[in-house]
Order: sequence, then C-alpha cells, then structure tokens
Amino acid sequence: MSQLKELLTSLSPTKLGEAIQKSQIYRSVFRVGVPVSDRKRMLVMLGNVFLHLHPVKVRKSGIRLRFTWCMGGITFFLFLVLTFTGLLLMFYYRPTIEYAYVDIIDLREQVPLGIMREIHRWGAHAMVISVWLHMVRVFMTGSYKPPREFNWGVGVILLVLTLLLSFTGYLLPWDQLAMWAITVGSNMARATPFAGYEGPGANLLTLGENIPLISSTSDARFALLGGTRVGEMALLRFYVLHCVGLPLVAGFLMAVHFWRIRRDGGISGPL
Amino acid sequence: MNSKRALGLAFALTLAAAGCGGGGDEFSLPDGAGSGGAAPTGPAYDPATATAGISGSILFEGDAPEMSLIQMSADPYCLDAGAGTRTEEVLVTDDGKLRNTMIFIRSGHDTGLFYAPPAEPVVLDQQGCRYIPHVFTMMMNQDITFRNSDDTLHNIHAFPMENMQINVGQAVQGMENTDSFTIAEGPFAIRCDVHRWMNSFTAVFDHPFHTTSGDTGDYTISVPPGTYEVVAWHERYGEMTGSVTVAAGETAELSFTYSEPAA
Amino acid sequence: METIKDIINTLTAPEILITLATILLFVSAKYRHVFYTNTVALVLFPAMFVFMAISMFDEDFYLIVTKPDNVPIVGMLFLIPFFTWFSMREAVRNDRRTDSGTPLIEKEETADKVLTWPDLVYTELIAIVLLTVLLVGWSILIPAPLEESANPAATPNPSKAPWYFLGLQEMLVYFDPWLAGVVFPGLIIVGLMAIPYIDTNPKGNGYYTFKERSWEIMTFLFGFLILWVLLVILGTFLRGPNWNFFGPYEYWDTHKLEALVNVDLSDYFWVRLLGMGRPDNILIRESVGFLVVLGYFLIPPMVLARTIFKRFYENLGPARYHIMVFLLLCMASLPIKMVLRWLFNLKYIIGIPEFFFNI
Amino acid sequence: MSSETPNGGVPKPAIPPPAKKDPALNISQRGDRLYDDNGLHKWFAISSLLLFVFTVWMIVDDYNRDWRRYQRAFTRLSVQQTELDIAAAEGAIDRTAGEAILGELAAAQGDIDGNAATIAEIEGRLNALNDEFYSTNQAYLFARAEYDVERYDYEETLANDPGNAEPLRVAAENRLAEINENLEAVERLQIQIDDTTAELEVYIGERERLEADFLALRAEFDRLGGVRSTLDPGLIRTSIRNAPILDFMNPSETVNQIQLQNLHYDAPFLQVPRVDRCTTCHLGINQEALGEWPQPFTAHPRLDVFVGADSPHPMDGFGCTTCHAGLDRAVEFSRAGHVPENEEQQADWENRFDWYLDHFLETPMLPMDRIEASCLKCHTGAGDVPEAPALNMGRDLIRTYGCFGCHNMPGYEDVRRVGPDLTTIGSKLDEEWVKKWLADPRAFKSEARMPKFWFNSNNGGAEFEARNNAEITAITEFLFSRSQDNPLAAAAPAGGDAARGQALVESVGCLGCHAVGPIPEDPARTQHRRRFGYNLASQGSKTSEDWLYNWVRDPRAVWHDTNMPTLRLTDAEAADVAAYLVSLTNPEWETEAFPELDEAALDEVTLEFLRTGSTGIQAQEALAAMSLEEKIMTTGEGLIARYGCFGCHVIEGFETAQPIGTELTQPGSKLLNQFDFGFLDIEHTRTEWYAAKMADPRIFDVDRVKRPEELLRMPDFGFDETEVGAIVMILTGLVKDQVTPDMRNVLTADIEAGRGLVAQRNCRGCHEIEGAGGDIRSTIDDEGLWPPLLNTQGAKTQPLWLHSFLQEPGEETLRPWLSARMPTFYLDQAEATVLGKYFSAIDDAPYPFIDTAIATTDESLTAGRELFELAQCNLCHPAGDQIPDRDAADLAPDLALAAERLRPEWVEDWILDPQAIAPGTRMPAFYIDGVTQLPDILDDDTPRQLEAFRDHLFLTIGNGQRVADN
Repeated sequence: MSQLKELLTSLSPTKLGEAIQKSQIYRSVFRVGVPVSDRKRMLVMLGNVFLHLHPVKVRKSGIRLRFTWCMGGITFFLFLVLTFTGLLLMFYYRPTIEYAYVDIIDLREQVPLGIMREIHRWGAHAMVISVWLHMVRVFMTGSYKPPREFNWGVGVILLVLTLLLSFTGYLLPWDQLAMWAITVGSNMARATPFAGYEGPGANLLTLGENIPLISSTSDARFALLGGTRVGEMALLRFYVLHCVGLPLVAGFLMAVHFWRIRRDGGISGPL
Repeated sequence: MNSKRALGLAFALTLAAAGCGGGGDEFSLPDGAGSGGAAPTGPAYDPATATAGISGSILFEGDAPEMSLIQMSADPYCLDAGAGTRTEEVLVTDDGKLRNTMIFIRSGHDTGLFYAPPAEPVVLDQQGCRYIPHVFTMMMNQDITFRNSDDTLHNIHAFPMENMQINVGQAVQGMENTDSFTIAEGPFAIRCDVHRWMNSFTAVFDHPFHTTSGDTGDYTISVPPGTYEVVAWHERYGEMTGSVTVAAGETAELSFTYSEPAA
Repeated sequence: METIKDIINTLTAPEILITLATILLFVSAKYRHVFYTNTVALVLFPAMFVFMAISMFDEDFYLIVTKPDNVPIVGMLFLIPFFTWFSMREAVRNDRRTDSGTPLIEKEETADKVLTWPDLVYTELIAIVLLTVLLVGWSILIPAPLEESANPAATPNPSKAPWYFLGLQEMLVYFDPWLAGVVFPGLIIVGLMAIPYIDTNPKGNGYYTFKERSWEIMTFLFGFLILWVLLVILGTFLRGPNWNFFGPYEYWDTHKLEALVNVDLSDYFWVRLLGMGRPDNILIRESVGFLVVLGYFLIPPMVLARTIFKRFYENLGPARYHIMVFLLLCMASLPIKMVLRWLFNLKYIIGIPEFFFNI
Repeated sequence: MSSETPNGGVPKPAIPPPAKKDPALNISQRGDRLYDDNGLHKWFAISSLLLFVFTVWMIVDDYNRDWRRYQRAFTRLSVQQTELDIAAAEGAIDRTAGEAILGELAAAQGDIDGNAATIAEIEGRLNALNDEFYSTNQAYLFARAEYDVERYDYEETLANDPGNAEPLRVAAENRLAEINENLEAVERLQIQIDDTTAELEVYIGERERLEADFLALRAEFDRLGGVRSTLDPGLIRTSIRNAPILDFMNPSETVNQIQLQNLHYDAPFLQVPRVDRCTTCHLGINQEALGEWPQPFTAHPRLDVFVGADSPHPMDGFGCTTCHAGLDRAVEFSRAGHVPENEEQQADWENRFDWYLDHFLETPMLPMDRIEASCLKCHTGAGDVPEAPALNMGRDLIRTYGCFGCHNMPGYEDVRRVGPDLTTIGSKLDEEWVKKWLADPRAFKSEARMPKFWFNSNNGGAEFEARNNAEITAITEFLFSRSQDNPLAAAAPAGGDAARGQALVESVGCLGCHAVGPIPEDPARTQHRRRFGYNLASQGSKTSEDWLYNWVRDPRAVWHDTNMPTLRLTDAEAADVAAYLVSLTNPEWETEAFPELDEAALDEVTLEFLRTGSTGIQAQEALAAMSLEEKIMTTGEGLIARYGCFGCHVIEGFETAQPIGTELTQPGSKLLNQFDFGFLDIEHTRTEWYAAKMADPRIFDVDRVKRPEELLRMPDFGFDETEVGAIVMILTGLVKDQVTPDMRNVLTADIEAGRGLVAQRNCRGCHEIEGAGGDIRSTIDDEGLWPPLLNTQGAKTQPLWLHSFLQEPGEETLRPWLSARMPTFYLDQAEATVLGKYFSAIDDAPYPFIDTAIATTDESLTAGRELFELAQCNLCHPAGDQIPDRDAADLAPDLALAAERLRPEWVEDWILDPQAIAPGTRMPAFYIDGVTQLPDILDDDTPRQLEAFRDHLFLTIGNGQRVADN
C-alpha cells in the first residue's frame, strides 16, 4: 500500500522528470542536461555535434545579422532542404526520356505532397542567390584576407558547384524549357579551344594529314552529353551528376569550408 | 487559381479539411431518378375518379366533297367483295357532322399517375378490301388484333415514327394476329401494300382520354375534374385544339368545326 | 503613359542601360555619403517596388516578369541592390568612425565573446524556421514551371540558358562562344580565387570599409553588378526572339529584325583605310588584329607599372602584378568590346572563322 | 575534446576551475548577451506558429484537390439513388407471400418441436459418424503420404542398388493395401452420413426451404442495403480512411486510371503509354443508368458505340484521350485541357472552374464539333467512317476537289486526277470560253469545281488586272496550241426534242449524280451542296450539241478515263438529251467578252521566267529577241508549272511533273512555329490557320510586300463554312500520333477497296449502301420507283450474277417497267470483282463459289406451289411473262430471275422476316416470331415451309439445278 503511494507520488511530473534525467539512457544521450548555467551551455557545445560548426564562444560582432546577413547559414540550410526534398523526388522520378516528363506530371497531378517539387525548384533558385550574396558579404568585409585565402578559394569552388547542381537539375523535368536551356548551355562546350569541334585549334589536332581527333562525336560537348544532342544519355548523365556526383563533392568541400572557418579563427572580424 | 489557394488557406485556418462534403450542393439527381426507367411510375390511375366529362361534336361546314370510287381491278376478289367502295377520307353525316375524327387530350391530365392499358384489345378488321374501323385510337402496350375477314391476301403495314414498323401478311380468311405499340405517338397510317387504296389511321396514347367521332360525329370523354387541352385530328383537315375546364359531376361541351379549305 | 513607356523602352537598350548603370555605380560611390543613407534607401526601394507594381498593368511586362522561372530574378532585382546599398552604408559609417577616430562598429565588440548556445544556435534556428515558411509559401503560391514535353524538332524562340548563365549568353553577342562560354567563365573562376593573393592590402580585413580599399571594392562591384548581374537581368527580361533587344513594355514579335552590318577590324584597316582588298593570306589579313591584341596585353602593363599602378607594382612584385593586370585586362575587354560594337559596329578584332578563332 | 568517458556518461568537468581564468564565465555576471532571451523567444514563438500554419496550409492545399469534391458529390448522389431504389425494392416485396411463408414456417417449426426427440437422436448419430469419418479419413491421407515416400525409396534403390530393392517393394505394396482398406472405410462412412442426413432432412428440411424462400423474397432489398452501407459507412469512417496520410491504406476517394499499353501519348519521338485519369471525375461515364446525371457524372451519350464494355470501342481498350485528346494524366479541370464550345460556356467555366487555356498543352481536347477528326487515327481506309458525317464530307470534298493533285496526302495515292483531260481541249471548247472560265469559273456555274487562280484577295487589285489577263491568255493559248484533235463519232441527228430530253434526264437517273440549276440545301444527301457529277446548267454556253450528243451516248468514246457511266440511251434519246442540255444556256455569261491581251503586262510575266537562271540583262535581251508567239508559249508553259495545273488535268508535257503543294501527310501534327500567320490577326492555332487558309487561300499575303511571282499560289475553291469545317477536320485529324496496327480497325482489304470504288463511282447517288446514300430518292416521289437498298446485297445475290450484272446491267432488267435504270459503268473484270468481294465481305457471305443446287422432295415442291398460291405472291411479283395488273410503282421484282440471281439461303431469311433485312419494305411478313401465318401446309413447320418457298422459287418458277434429297 505504502509502496503504491510512493509510486504514485513519484509519478508527479517533476519527480518523473528528475527520474528520467537520472536514467542512464537520458544521460547517455544528453550528457549535460538542460543548459541552464553558462557552464552547462559551454558543455553542450563541447559535447555536441554542433561543435563541428560552431565554437563554444563566438565573437559578438561576428554573429550580428547586420554583419553576416546569415547568408552562409541560409545557403547551407537550403542545401539540406534540397537534399531532403530531392531524396523524396527520387522515389517518383525515372530518368528516361519516356517517363521523365510524365513522372513530373504525375508529381503535379496525383502524387501526395508533390509540392516537394516546387520546394526543390524554388529552393535551388534561392540557393544560387544566397550564395552570391554570401560572396558579396565576404568580399565587402574583406574576409578573404589572410588567414582565410584558402577558404575563399574553397568558397569559389562551392559557388561553381552550386551553379552546376542547379544546371544539371534543370534538365531533369525534360520539358522544352529544360531541354533547350541545357542545349544552349552545353553548346558552349562545342567551342572549347582544342577540345570542342567548333573551338579554335580543334582542326589542328589531327593524326597525320586528315584524320581529325576532334569531331562532333568526339569532343568536350559529346563527353558532357554522351551524344551529339541533348538526349537519353544526357538525361542520365545529368541525373547521376545531380543526385550523386556533385552533392558528394559539394558535401565534402562544405565540410572543409566549415572546418576552415573554425581553424581560421571563426567568423572574421577586425583584428 | 488564386481563389483556390485562398480557399486552401481558409481551410488551413479552420482545420475542417478531411471528410467535408465539399460544395456538393451544386450536384443533384435528375428528376424521376426514383423510377426504374420504363417501369410504372407513381400510383395507378383509378378510373372511378373520372367523374367529369367532355363531350361535343365535330361539325363540318359547307357541303362534303364527293368521295371517289376505288379502282380494285388489281385483285379479282376485291372487285366483287368490295364493289362500290368509295374512299373514306371525308365522311359527313346527314346532320353535317364529320366522322372518323380523333379527339384526345394533349395536356392537363395528371402525368404523375400510371395509366394501365385496357385489357381488351383493339380490333382492326379487313373486310371487303377495306380497314374497319377507318380511324381508331389506342393506348401504349394495349393489344391490337388484326383480323382478315377477306378471302384474299392482305398485309397490315403500319408506318409509325417512334415504334417499330409492323408489316404482317394475312393470306387466309379469318386469320388473326395480335401485336402492340410500346411508345406513345401521334397519328400515323396503316396501309396494305397489296391493295394500295386500303388505309386506316390510329394514334397511341399513354393515357385513356381519347376517342373518335366514330360514325355519328359526336364524342364523349370521361375525365377527372380539371382543365384540359383537347385536340381534334382529321386525316385530311389536320389538327384543331381547344381548352376546357370541368368540375366534378359536370360535362363540359366542346365542339370543333372543320371546313373544306378553298382550293 | 505610352510616352513614358517608350522612354523607358529606349533607355533600357543595352548600350544605354549598361552605360547608365556604370555611371550610376561610380557616381554613387563618389558621393556615397549622400547616396548610401537610410533616407535614400527609404525612397529608392519603395520607388522600385511601386515602379514594378505599376508596370504590372502592362501586358508585355507582366508576361515576362511573371514567367515562373523569372520570379527569382525579380527577387534578385531587390535583394542585390539592397545588400549592396547595405554593405556600402556600413562601410560609409565605419569610414566616418575611422575619420573621427572612434572605433569601428565591429571593433567595439570584437573583444566580447558570447556563448554560441543560445545566442547563435537560437538565432540560426529562427532563421531556419522563417526560411522554411518562406519556401513553403512560395511553393504553394507559385507552381513550378512545366512546359510541353521536350521536342528536339521544335526550337523555342528565344531559347535561353538557365537564368544564372544568361550573363554568359549575353556575352555571346560580343564574343565568340569559345571566349564567352569557355575562356571567360574559366577566367572568372580563376580570377575570383586569385583575389586574396593579388589583393595584398592588409586593411579592411573583417569589417566594412570603403575608403581603405575603394579600388578593390569598385573593381569587384563593377565586375559583379555590371558585368554579371546586369547582364543576367538584361538577358532575362530584355532579350526576345532571335536574341533581339525588346524593351520591358515591348511585344515580343518574332518578325522583328536587326540589320547585321558589323565588320571586322581587317575590313576597317585594309578596305576602308587603305582602300585595297583584303589580303588572301590569313596571317597578313589579321596581322593588324594580332598586333592590337598583343599590344593590348603587353603595353598597358608596362605603362601602368610606371604610372598609376606604380604602387601595385611595388607592393606585388612583377609576377603577381602581371597576373593581376592580365586578369583586369580580360575583365576590361568585355566593356571595351561592347563600346567598340556600339560605336563602330566592330565585329571581330581578329577574325579567322576558318579556325573558329575570332576575338 | 574527449572530456567525457563514453560509458556511464558521468561528465568530468570539461573546463577546469578556477573559473576566473575563463572570461566567458563572467559574461552572465556582466549580463553580456547579444540578444535578450525574451526577444528571441518572441521571435521563435511567432515564427514557429507561422511554420505550423504554413505546414497545415501546405498539406491542405496539396490534399484538397478538385477531384475529391467530385467523388464526394458522386458518392452522395449514389447514396440518394440507392435509397430511392431501396424504397422501390421495399415496395416491391410481396408481403402477402411473405406472411404466408411465415405462417408455414411456424407450422413447420411446430412439427419439428413435435419430433424433437427423434431429431435429437438422429443428430447424435450424425455427429458420431462425422467424428469417425474425420479420423478415418486422416488415417487414409497419411497412409497415402507414407506410400509416396516408400515408392520413391523403392524406385531410387532399384535404380542405384537393385540388390536391396526387394524389401522396399514389399513394404510399399503392403502400404498400398492399407490405403485401399482405409479408402473403403472412408467411402462406407460417407454413405452412412448421407443416409443419416437424408433421414434428418425429412424432419427439418421443410423449415430450411421456407427460410430460403423468405430470404429470396427480400433478396433485392437486402442487397441494396449492403450497397448502401458500403457506399456510405458513415462520416467518421469515411473521413478517417480519406484523411491525409491515413489515405494510403484503402481510401474511398482515389484517382482512377485506365492504362493503355498500346495507345500512346503523343510525345515527340516517343511512345509513352497513355494513362487516362478522366474517370477520376467522370465517374458515371460507362453506366447507362446515369445518362441524366449532372456533369461530370453523366454517362457517355453513345455507350453503344463508345466506352461501353461490348461496344466496338470499349473504355478499357481505348480510354478517353485517344479520341477526345487532352492531357491523359491530368486530374485538374484546366490542365486536363478542356476546351469550351463557345463564349458563354467559356465565361461559365471561367467563373466555375477558374478555367484557363494551358498553352503548354500540345493536344487540348477537341470540341464536340471536331471530335470526328480522331476517327482518322484508326479508320485510315479510303471508305466512309460510320456515324462521322462531317468527316466523310471532308474526305468527299478532298476526293472531289482533288487536293491530292498538289499535296501529297495519305490514302489518295492512286486516285485519278480530278479534272478533265486537256490534251484534246480544242475539240470540246473554244478559247474565249476557256479564258472567261479561268478568270472566274463560278461566274459560269455557281458550284464550279475549277478553283479561281486570278482576281483573288492577293492579286485582285486594279494593278493586277492587265497582268492576270495576260497570264490567262498565255495559258489558254498554250493549251490550245498543244491540243490534239479528238474526232467525234457522229454528229447529232436533227430533231432532238428538248422537252423529251428534259423528261429523260429527270427520269432515267441522271439526277443521281447531276443537278440542273441551283441545288436546294439537303443535308440528307451524301454530297451536301454540290453533286458528284457536274451541274448541267448552262452547258449550252459551254460546248456544242454534237459533243454533248456523243458524250451522253457513250462517254468513254469521248474520254477513255471518265467516271461518267452510260445509261444506254438510244440515239434518239441521246439526241433529245443533247438538245435539252444545249438549250440550257447562261445568257449574261455569253454577253461579256474577254479583254484583249496587254503585251506590256505579258512581257513583265515572261521576264520573270527568263530571269530564272540568267541575269536580268540577259533576260531583257532574250525577251527583245522573242516574237509574241514565243513569249506566250514560254509564259504559258511557265505559268502551268507555277500554278501546277497538271495536278488536276492531264496536260501534254507535264505528265510526270511533281506536285507543287506542301506535303500534307501529318498536317494535324505540324508544329505551330512552322505556320506563317503573316500579319493576320487570328488565334495562333492549327485549326484557325487551316480554316483561314481554306476560306481564302491567299489571306496570309495580307499586308505583305511581295513580288508577283512570290505571291501565294493556292487557288480559291469558294468553300462555304461547313465545307471549310469538314476539310479542316480532316487536316487536323491526320496526326503523327501512332496507333499500333492491332488497334487499327481491322477491315479486310476487300471492304476498303470496295468502299473506295463505291465512292469513286458514286453508287450512293442512287443506292443506300451500308446504311448511307440513296440521294436520288429525294427526286422521286413514289417510293415504289426508288432504286433498291443494297443492304445484305452480298448475302442476297449470287456472285456470278452480280458480276455479270455489274458489268452489263443492260442485259437483264429486273423491273423493266421502270424508266430509271442501272447505268453501265464500264467496270472491268477487276472492278466488278472488287465490288462483288466487297458486298460479300460486308455480309461475310461465301465468295465466289457457292452451291445453288437445291436438294428437295416432290412433297416440298407441291407444298411450295400451295404456299405460293396461298400467299398470293403473284399479286405483286411478276414471274416472267405474267405481270400483275397494277401500276408500275406497285410491282415487286421479277421472280423468274430469282433462280440465277438470289442465294437460296437468303431467300429463306428474307421470307422469314423481310423487315429485318429491309426496314419499311412492302414485302409482308408471313412468319411472326417464327410462327407461320400460312396454316395447314407441311404441318405448319416454319423451316420446311421456308424451304418449300425456296424450292418453288428456284425449281418451279426458275430453272434452278436440283439434286436428289437423300
């Protein structure tokens, strides 16, 4: 009887809370517990995955919105959103010229929460812009100056990757907009000096007198599209690049980028 | 587009999304959806309610046109059997009434009721190489019996618009066939292709309020009290319509007057 | 109303638009204390907004602006000017402080550190939530574009690259694909990455300032705003069928034509100047062009090194100096070519179509 | 950073005291924070609230699609309907019978109670038996299982180790014995059980029967009840199963789709199987009962032809978008590509469905008045498509006006050039007439087929006048200069009488193809406004009496390739007809004269041709060197090549010239950007373009600045609105949208060829074939004189007879008393065969070898005679020389010809039920529902009577071949 009473009292919310916080499971997950004191707050950061992104303490001026515009963070978050929605879309999308288009139509017409496509597309556009603004900010605050030269370089590559990601994704719906945007874009490759068959010097690369090395079926553009025009192979290549290749590279470089921010003394500021 | 979005938002705020009837009001069943199509609708009509009556006569102005003798040489039998037969297009009684005119009600009766066809069939006899009666009315799904009282080949060829054509040959004297029309429709002809002069006219109704001026030129229709549009039809002079209102127990008078149109 | 539209249509013609924008950029920088202030912003941005809103009543304008894939650019139309203005304002403020000897805005607090948790984490969380809200709203209200299924036989006119590459496509007007599509993009990337190494100015590291690095900033802004963003906007809104120019209020008529009367430098030299026919030998024919190009890349460095770039030359040392000047010259080549085209209908400086080698 | 031990989770202090050293610890003491918590909390609260709202909004917006609304409405209506039905069913239940049954049931129950003891006893036994049966049966089954194993062991050992096989065999056999015992036991038990059950049945059977009967009475009512509850299991359940997320299990609201593997969505260069989702909203489309329901639930109006499961185009096989077009996968009103019929419908849609036209949709739905175009996808043959009048009219026009002369069009490859042969133009016409004719054919004859090349919208101005006349003159003179002489067989004898001629024309059947003077609009006709043959009006102003005489007498003699048949007129008759035709003149035409040639204008034209392939100066010199004659010849020849006259006419020197018009193999899929809309202010769609082009072929030159030789060349045919519509329908119908061969309508080549020939020779001008045609009937009041319907012609006539009749209709006349007659079409063996095969094929009757020998008995023959007399066939039918005394219109075909003409089996079918074969025929039926009306013959046995009729017809009246009946 008395035990039962005890049990009941122990079931009061606060007691319950304490019990839980004492439990081994809880403590194995949340090492520190609710960060009420500054000490605990520091410990949270130290024992937490966020440590990869942020130091325990940051320079006050560095995290002011009016200094960073939070553009880097936004860009990263957009990347995460795109990864997530993109994953969902991959369940419904087949990268073949027969089905690519109708699958998109199905996403629009019949797939539950097909709105993920909208989020993905608009997110991608937003990311392009946010990356640019991030660059502007970093330049305007001279944050590329020593010791951050290298990280700026990484950033530039990430910018390019962002554009490439968007570019490759642009083809996937396989509608007129996509196909011709990519056609125009990829036609440039045709003019690559020496590597494109309409590029300067291409017709200098010949075996002997008259065996050209660079032809419309063996040049940069062909390598890019897997064909002489934007077709099935191009779709597949772009799909693979968009879903696997580029994200991997981008992910890796982002890790480097963030790590270097930490190593190079956190968010920049006047010395 | 946008209005739909707005609707969406409204829904979102008043979480009344799932399972709502969604503006179904704009749809509704067609009239008479209850009835299984051709099956008898509504309660049956009780003839006892026909306490009122419409009667009158079909008058003919001017003197009747002379009816020509029929040339029956095509069939030796008819030559003597139907000797002296004249065409029956316009027959006027001595007191100047027009025979062989159909009289029927076009509207005013309760269409909600189900009017059962009479059990006894209409009989169309062929005698002396002519049809008897020359004009008659019937109800849909009512039996019609064709009888051949002549000792020659007749064929009954009905030319309705809605119903299936009927074309029955009757080679033997005293032969009878029974058929019926399933759709109500206005007057149409029945002919014999063997004897081109033979013809008769009938009409099929979905109600019992119809008759002919027969041999007397008078008619009577007993109806429930009410207001009716009454139609008279003659094979040569065509249609005349009149309206009449009758109370219970009364008999309203409604006569029609035809005349030979100036040639 | 129509007259206003016509005026705008004419003003937005590439040559005028680009020139005006450039002037605006430099003038505003010169009088930045006046220009980059809240009052100006409070007038400017609402004005832009109103302008857009009113223009929406024009059918053609509405058509092009509401094309789903152009929506982000409309957003960019506001965002980039805003943030440029914002950063410049900060810079101006900081410059004032340095003049008056008071510490920089950033400096005030640099010493102080705050805990990442909750200050940063929390704000980031809020930013994320708001961004998600924005995205969802956007996605609900504007369905993603989907046109008729791809058809190699039906070439849309105009067919445009994705909007963020339209700058490059716009360059195609002035340069051949191998330059506009391959070399320049490459150089842009290289150039951007090279910035930290050729900009050795130790000042302005980690805070907004203009005075201390006006040269770098102006170069960057010119490159980014004029030669990239503006060209993107131009290519998106003002280029119609056959890549002809159409004012924002003009109907995109496929039949509109533009006379192609551009001539190569060789024509100018041999035919118009010397009044003789063009030599058959390519090398002789294009010799002038080669000289010009070589001269362009060789002489200025020398000259500049002794004159206005003296400082750079000394700070950077020959190698870095020459790289920098080379990159700058490449960047400058675009506006130069534009001007030559606008003024002299100059097509190619070197024109060797036989080898696809045109500059 | 490993400041903690992974296990236990007891944190060691990460930063060692004393805290003094760490400035961060002082932050709170200094109260130094970037933002104050409450501010952040507010922000966080607001933003997360927003996020919540927007997320819900997103889900609702995504979930709340239109089709759900329709499906809910449909369910609601169905429920209402079912309730009505339930009410009806309830009323229909026979209550009296029900109560009766209940009464009996009580009685039966009474008996049962009476025998309770016995019943209990029997049931006891039954249970015992069942138990025993179970165990025995199990033993039996197990034994069999064991046996299979043992047998295998045995076989296996026998194969590998024969030595040790023997004992296994024995074991197996024993087992077999055991099995048989068990089986026997089982069977025995089964019998006992049956007996006992029967025993029990005696007592309780009655009750079960009654109960069954009772349920049967109310079966329908109960069934509907079930339907009702499945339709609407209550708001809660419906809501739950259709709720977002939850609806992945088994929602009642779902997207319906029809997958069509072998019909493809018309994507460029691909074939994507169609997936029609139309039935998601059009829920009642295939339910006849729903004909009256509101859209989108209405049933398809023609379930007998489309959608219906046993129609030729079942829904599962053809879907919807194959014919209706639109976006197959769409489930939203506008995106599906609905296209309004007219303005008010558009307005209505705009406010009800926010309707808009999706410009990115390549194939929006066809409005009802153009839906027939889709038939062309599968019905590719030359013949008519049943129930598609407009479509057939379009084809007819194309055939009549010979579009294929200038444009390559599928299906018309081997059709003759539609215009007359101009190699002998000189012997029929004079130059003056030809010039005036070229200038404006329709001035001569309102429905001339010759299109108008000059004085059109783009060359009608005054500045063109001299030029046009010059061109016309050049062409005419060129033609006549090339014309060879075509001697006429004979001159028209004197004394032709126009009045008699007219009588002939109106009676012998000319009017089947020709008309005289203005034609009354008559939709009933297969040719809607024109006739197959030329209008005979104003022939007199065109050519000579001699020519006409020879022509009507024997057209082929005048032109070997004409379609005009001969009506076997006597010379006298021919003369009369010629006299009549020549009397039909066109006075005001004859009054005006064609202007003189303006040589300056001619030079201008000539120069254009000289300039090709040489410089302007050379051309000038050449021109100066030319005589007028030469100029005319050069120009004439050049112009004929430019305008492509040879597309319709045979012209010497142009026999092998290539068509000049645009290819029209897939005009329905031609890309929009390949059309030149010029500055014409019309909607930029294929249909609009074609319509404008058909109405005025030169319209797109409006506001264009062109040199004369660059102007559009397509001539003006003067089509009226209906005709334009019909032709546009064909053009838009010829799409690239591939239909796999197995989906094409499988008509035998015979039928296709036949239909082609029927169209080419205009058989329908007089006869009704496959339910269409018989135009001439509208000109004959007395239906007795109408040409015969040719339904069941194939099953009716003997191939040999038909063959010879088609070739030489004059040989024997079925109804000699008729003045209208079957013309001689000069059909060659092949063509006659084509028709023969065609008729047999549509009735799938055997062809060409059939057995007409009659196997019969004398009894049957006598019976036949009796029947014949009884039925008095001879009242209407002539038989050889004995012709009933009645006016021609009343007579029926001559029975003497039956034997060699008709197929015996057809005769039987015919007599059995004439109305079935020829609705409205005047042949009376002597068999009503197969019961004879001719008593006391052959025991009233219908089949035998029919045979008797046949026998009499073929053997007694006709001279058919008889074989002994075995």
